[in-house]
Amino acid sequence: MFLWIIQRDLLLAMRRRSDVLTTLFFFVIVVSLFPLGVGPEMNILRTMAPGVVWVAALLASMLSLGRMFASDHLDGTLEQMLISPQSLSLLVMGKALAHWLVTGVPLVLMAPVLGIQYDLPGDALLVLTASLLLGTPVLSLIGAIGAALTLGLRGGGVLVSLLVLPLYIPVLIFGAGAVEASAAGLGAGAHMSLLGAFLLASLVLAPWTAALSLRISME
Amino acid sequence: MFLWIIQRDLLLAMRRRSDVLTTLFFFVIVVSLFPLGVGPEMNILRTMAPGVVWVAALLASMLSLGRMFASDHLDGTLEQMLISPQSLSLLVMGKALAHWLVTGVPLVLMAPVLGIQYDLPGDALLVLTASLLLGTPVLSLIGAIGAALTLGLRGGGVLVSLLVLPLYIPVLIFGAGAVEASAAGLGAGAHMSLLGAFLLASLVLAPWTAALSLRISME
Amino acid sequence: MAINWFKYSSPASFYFLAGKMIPLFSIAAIVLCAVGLYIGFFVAPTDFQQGEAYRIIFIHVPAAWMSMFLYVIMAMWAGIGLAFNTRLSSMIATAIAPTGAMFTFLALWTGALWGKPMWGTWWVWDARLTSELILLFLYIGFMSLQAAIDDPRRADKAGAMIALVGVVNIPIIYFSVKWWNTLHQGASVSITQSPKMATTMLTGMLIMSLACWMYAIAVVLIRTRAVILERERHTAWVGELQGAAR
Amino acid sequence: MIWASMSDFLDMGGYGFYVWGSYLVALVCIAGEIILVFNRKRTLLRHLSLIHQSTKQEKRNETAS
Amino acid sequence: MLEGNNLECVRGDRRLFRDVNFSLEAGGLMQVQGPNGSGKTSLLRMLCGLATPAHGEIRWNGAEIRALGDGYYAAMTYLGHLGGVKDDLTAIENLRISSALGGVEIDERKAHDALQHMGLGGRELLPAKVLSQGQRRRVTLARLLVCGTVLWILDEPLTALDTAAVKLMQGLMEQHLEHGGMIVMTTHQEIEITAVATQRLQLA
Amino acid sequence: MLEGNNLECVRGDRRLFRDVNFSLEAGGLMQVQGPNGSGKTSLLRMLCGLATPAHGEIRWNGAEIRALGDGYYAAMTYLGHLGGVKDDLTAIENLRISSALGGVEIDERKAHDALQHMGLGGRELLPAKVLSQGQRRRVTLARLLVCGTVLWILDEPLTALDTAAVKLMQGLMEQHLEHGGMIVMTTHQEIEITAVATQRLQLA
Ligand code: HEM
Ligand SMILES: Nc1ncnc2c1ncn2[C@@H]1O[C@H](COP(=O)(O)OP(=O)(O)OP(=O)(O)O)[C@@H](O)[C@H]1O
Ligand SMILES: Nc1ncnc2c1ncn2[C@@H]1O[C@H](COP(=O)(O)OP(=O)(O)OP(=O)(O)O)[C@@H](O)[C@H]1O
Ligand SMILES: [Mg+2]
Ligand SMILES: [Mg+2]
Repeated sequence: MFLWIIQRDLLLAMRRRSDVLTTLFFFVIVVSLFPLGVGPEMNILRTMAPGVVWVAALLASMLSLGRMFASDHLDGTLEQMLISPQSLSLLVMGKALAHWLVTGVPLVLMAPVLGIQYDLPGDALLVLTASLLLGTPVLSLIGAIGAALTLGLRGGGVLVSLLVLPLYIPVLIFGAGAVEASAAGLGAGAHMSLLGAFLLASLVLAPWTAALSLRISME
Repeated sequence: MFLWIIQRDLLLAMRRRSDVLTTLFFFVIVVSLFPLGVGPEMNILRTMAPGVVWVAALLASMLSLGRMFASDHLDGTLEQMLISPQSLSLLVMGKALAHWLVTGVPLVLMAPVLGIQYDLPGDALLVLTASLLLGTPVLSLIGAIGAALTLGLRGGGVLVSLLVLPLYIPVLIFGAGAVEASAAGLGAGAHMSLLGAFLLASLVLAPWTAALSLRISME
Repeated sequence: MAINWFKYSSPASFYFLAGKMIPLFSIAAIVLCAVGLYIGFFVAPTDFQQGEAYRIIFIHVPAAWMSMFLYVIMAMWAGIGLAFNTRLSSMIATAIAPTGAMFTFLALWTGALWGKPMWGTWWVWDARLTSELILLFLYIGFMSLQAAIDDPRRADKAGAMIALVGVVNIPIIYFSVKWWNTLHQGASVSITQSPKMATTMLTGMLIMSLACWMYAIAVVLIRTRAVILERERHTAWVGELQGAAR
Repeated sequence: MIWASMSDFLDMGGYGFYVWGSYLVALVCIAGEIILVFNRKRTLLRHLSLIHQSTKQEKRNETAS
Repeated sequence: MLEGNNLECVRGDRRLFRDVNFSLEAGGLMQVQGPNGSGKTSLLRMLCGLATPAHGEIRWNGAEIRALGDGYYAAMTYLGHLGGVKDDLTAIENLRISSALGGVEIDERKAHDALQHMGLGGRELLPAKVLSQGQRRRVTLARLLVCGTVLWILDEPLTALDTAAVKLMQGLMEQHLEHGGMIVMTTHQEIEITAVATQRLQLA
Repeated sequence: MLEGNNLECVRGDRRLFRDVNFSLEAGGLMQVQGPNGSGKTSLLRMLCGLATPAHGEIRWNGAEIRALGDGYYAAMTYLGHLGGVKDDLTAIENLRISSALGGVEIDERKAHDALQHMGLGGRELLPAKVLSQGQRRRVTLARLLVCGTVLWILDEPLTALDTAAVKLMQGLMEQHLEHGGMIVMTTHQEIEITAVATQRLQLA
């Protein structure tokens, strides 16, 4: 069933190939906008790089949250999920995972290229990619809660940012912190293990919370 | 009629008071995220400030573009607008103006406060606000074209960014440039007059183009 | 003494109970505030380092403390409302949020006004200040979410979810102090260490904090009464209330 | 008394703007909150009494017809 | 007078119909009939100028509707599958705005009366999202009471309506026809509308 | 056996109904009737557990449905106003996914046959967004052919269907009832369904 949901969401994403691409391009564009706004000095850019890439990843992932449940809600599929004889947490987990596959993974793959644009050294690039790999699933999982809570509320797209961004902040701090620490020659180990802990915690808690929120929203 | 549209859109926004607030807070949050990712050194932050504020304004305005036509499309109001005996360009102009009143104006009012957080000097704050005042209506107007073109395409939210961001870039460059020029002690006059020119041009061209795009999307 | 708690957990009886308690807390708040301000401005000596600017402390610290306490209390009531489906606790949570946000704003504002003369800048991005800002966002998120939902039952439950999830965030941000070089004063009031500041200053600050507590309780009670009336307007007892008011 | 004069008090050793700026805004916020919360209750009560009257009216009509 | 000459509709790789001809005079009713997917909605959208026929032309009082533009739109009201009802606005606001869009500005009083007539008395101030399906439909249909146009194009106006409302609509349409109006409509339900001239257009 | 005891429904500040009692045995059909806005949809959503009654309880084979949870859901199929049809997926994909959600995984062949039976032959591979209203509805209804559940809860299943499809549905429902199924449905259209026991629940 879990697999069915993932498969279905991926199928939908494939039917709209542009979806995957556009999240990615959004990420790329945001990262590339900053040098335009800030100016071309390499030193400043290099200091900014981890923060900018992480903020862009966060925004890109957040912006696609709306799609996680909204369309299922509008056409009545979500009702069917609630009365389906399957575990709702599992369904939600499937949807979050599909969301990550569609939005998170491309970002992770793209990040090194963007890092190079900002002249990051090699191992910082590695740490950047690794931190994104650990961090983006957390974003999708936490995002599922926000998306579930704002379901059917109009202006939900922006409301969800309001709810979810404060929760994303730790991920951002430790994600960008890991890269900075490694660039500064300190190990990134502590940051990375914290990110891992976040991932585990959100894997356990978020689907359950999001399922509860969904039930609340659909009452 | 023009007034009717504005009034209606404002009414809808008021019915959802949170809409206005959430765009604003999105702006605030994005601006506040960067120091978290980049680190707290004031010198770096001060250099980044104009770019960051402008990019955030751009994103905030862009993200609320989806609302401009989408809900009217879903419930069939847009069809009615197309077959209304009113000039469609005027209708579109009304909608863009309402969008600016709801999303742009609050940003302009908030920008000085955020500038202070980044420790910008007084006259740079003034220029920042003025540049936003000239620039944000351009964003709404250009955005209307993008929103019209992506209407009904799913993943439109991200697709619209893709179409619209490249057009936003000149506004971003000259907007942020104005602040930097004034901070560097050069006058911001040249940048400002260019922004003004953008505004005039988009006032004339954008509603017409957006109306045409709407007709194309609804065919 | 056996108090029948269930009696007071019904909105109707709480409405009347709160009506009786509000004057007490209001008076206490006014008196304490007057005493606190008197000590703060007329008894406490000038600080040898900061000059008179330090007098902001009498509003800044109470506001900062209240902002944090109120969030936790709000989340607690919301959580109780979610778990046991008690309407009253959810209503109290709803009523706390605006006051909490107000204190958070005050802490930020007074801190900024203090920072300018002391640090030479309105704002720095250090852990304490940033976490306070995020706290404001959490409050606003809670309130906007509730405002966006029309059905009060759903609003209560959804608000509770976000308030509880937000609590998780607070300690995390709080401990990120380690990763930041901080300008802000650390805790100078603690039980284990002897107070570092003049006793008069400390008394003034504590009395002002108490005044803020009383004020917060009074306002929250008033707002809870309003919320109760809004939610229960179709019930018989509100109707009777109106009949009596005629 | 630690203040020599009223103007001395208001000046706050040169920090008057900051100190009074803080307390003034605090005052405004608290006063604003109090006004808002009472307003909320007053409009609500007015609303309720309207509802009450109209339901009484309906009941009277029902019994009359 | 509304005329269609040799209309042809192609959707995707399917030709839905061809050589459709009709002409509708004042007081005339045209019922477009046919099974699901036969192209009724497609035809109606063409008549509104929302879609272009693959072939043929549509004339209003002798002139091509595309060329007429706003002049045609001011004489026509189209109610499609989608109601154009905004979830967040009240029934009154919805009605006032949708008729303003159609070129007729009405005041609160008039909107109120129209809704009352449609059986929504007491629900005028509810946001549309809490209304039932049938009530939403009634809000949409209330526009017909205030629009003052000659030509009505109605795509399954009776869905979700209860029998009382169907009767109401029937009366409304008959009255419109009596006053020299024209109606093009589709429906899968049985409905008898007396008109000067009723024609049935059967799509395969 | 499905039972409702003293059900009461409150929406906003309006009480829609109270003291609704019924019990539905195998082979039984319950038609919920009433004018627009009388609470039919609200009642049906309660029976699915999607809304909570203000008062009273709903029992399935003697146990509260809330307590039963998935056990109940596995025995029930609900088709509401909204079809749950995804615009971007083809008819086949839509059917396969929606029935998988309902707990029954079917293969391509079976989905194909069901759609064929619903009169969508040749349209199985079109994305749902180009289908007509009636065709979309048929995609939704096709689930009934493959779900294999005992209790069907259908909210206005006949909207947008043409007469042929209405007849088809009628046959389908009669067959289901014959095999000991149960149906709760609402409709504003006239439809005669022969069943062992038909009851009509009239909401004010
Ligand atoms: C916008 C800026 C500021 C914010 C958001 C802020 C926030 C806070 C918070 C949340 C607390 C309570 C924390 C605790 O109890 O440990 C606090 C306490 C305090 N703040 Fe600030 N503050 C700001 C600026 C300042 C400035 C500029 C000063 C003085 C130079 C200052 C001095 C203090 C002191 C002395 C305490 C009491 C600490 C204690 O005794 O525990 N704050 N502030
Ligand atoms: N791209 C396409 N490819 C193939 N067929 C298409 C395409 N687009 C639309 N169609 C077909 O065109 C028809 C559209 O019909 P339309 O919506 O006009 O039907 P209708 O007569 O209004 O039906 P209903 O009674 O169900 O509302 C459908 O049969 C649909 O399958
Ligand atoms: N918040 C609210 N305040 C007042 N009335 C409400 C509220 N929410 C729903 N209602 C009313 O509850 C009823 C909902 O009815 P429901 O959708 O169950 O009707 P229905 O019998 O399915 O009607 P239809 O035949 O039109 O589909 C409507 O009359 C609606 O006006
Ligand atoms: Mg049709
Ligand atoms: Mg219904």
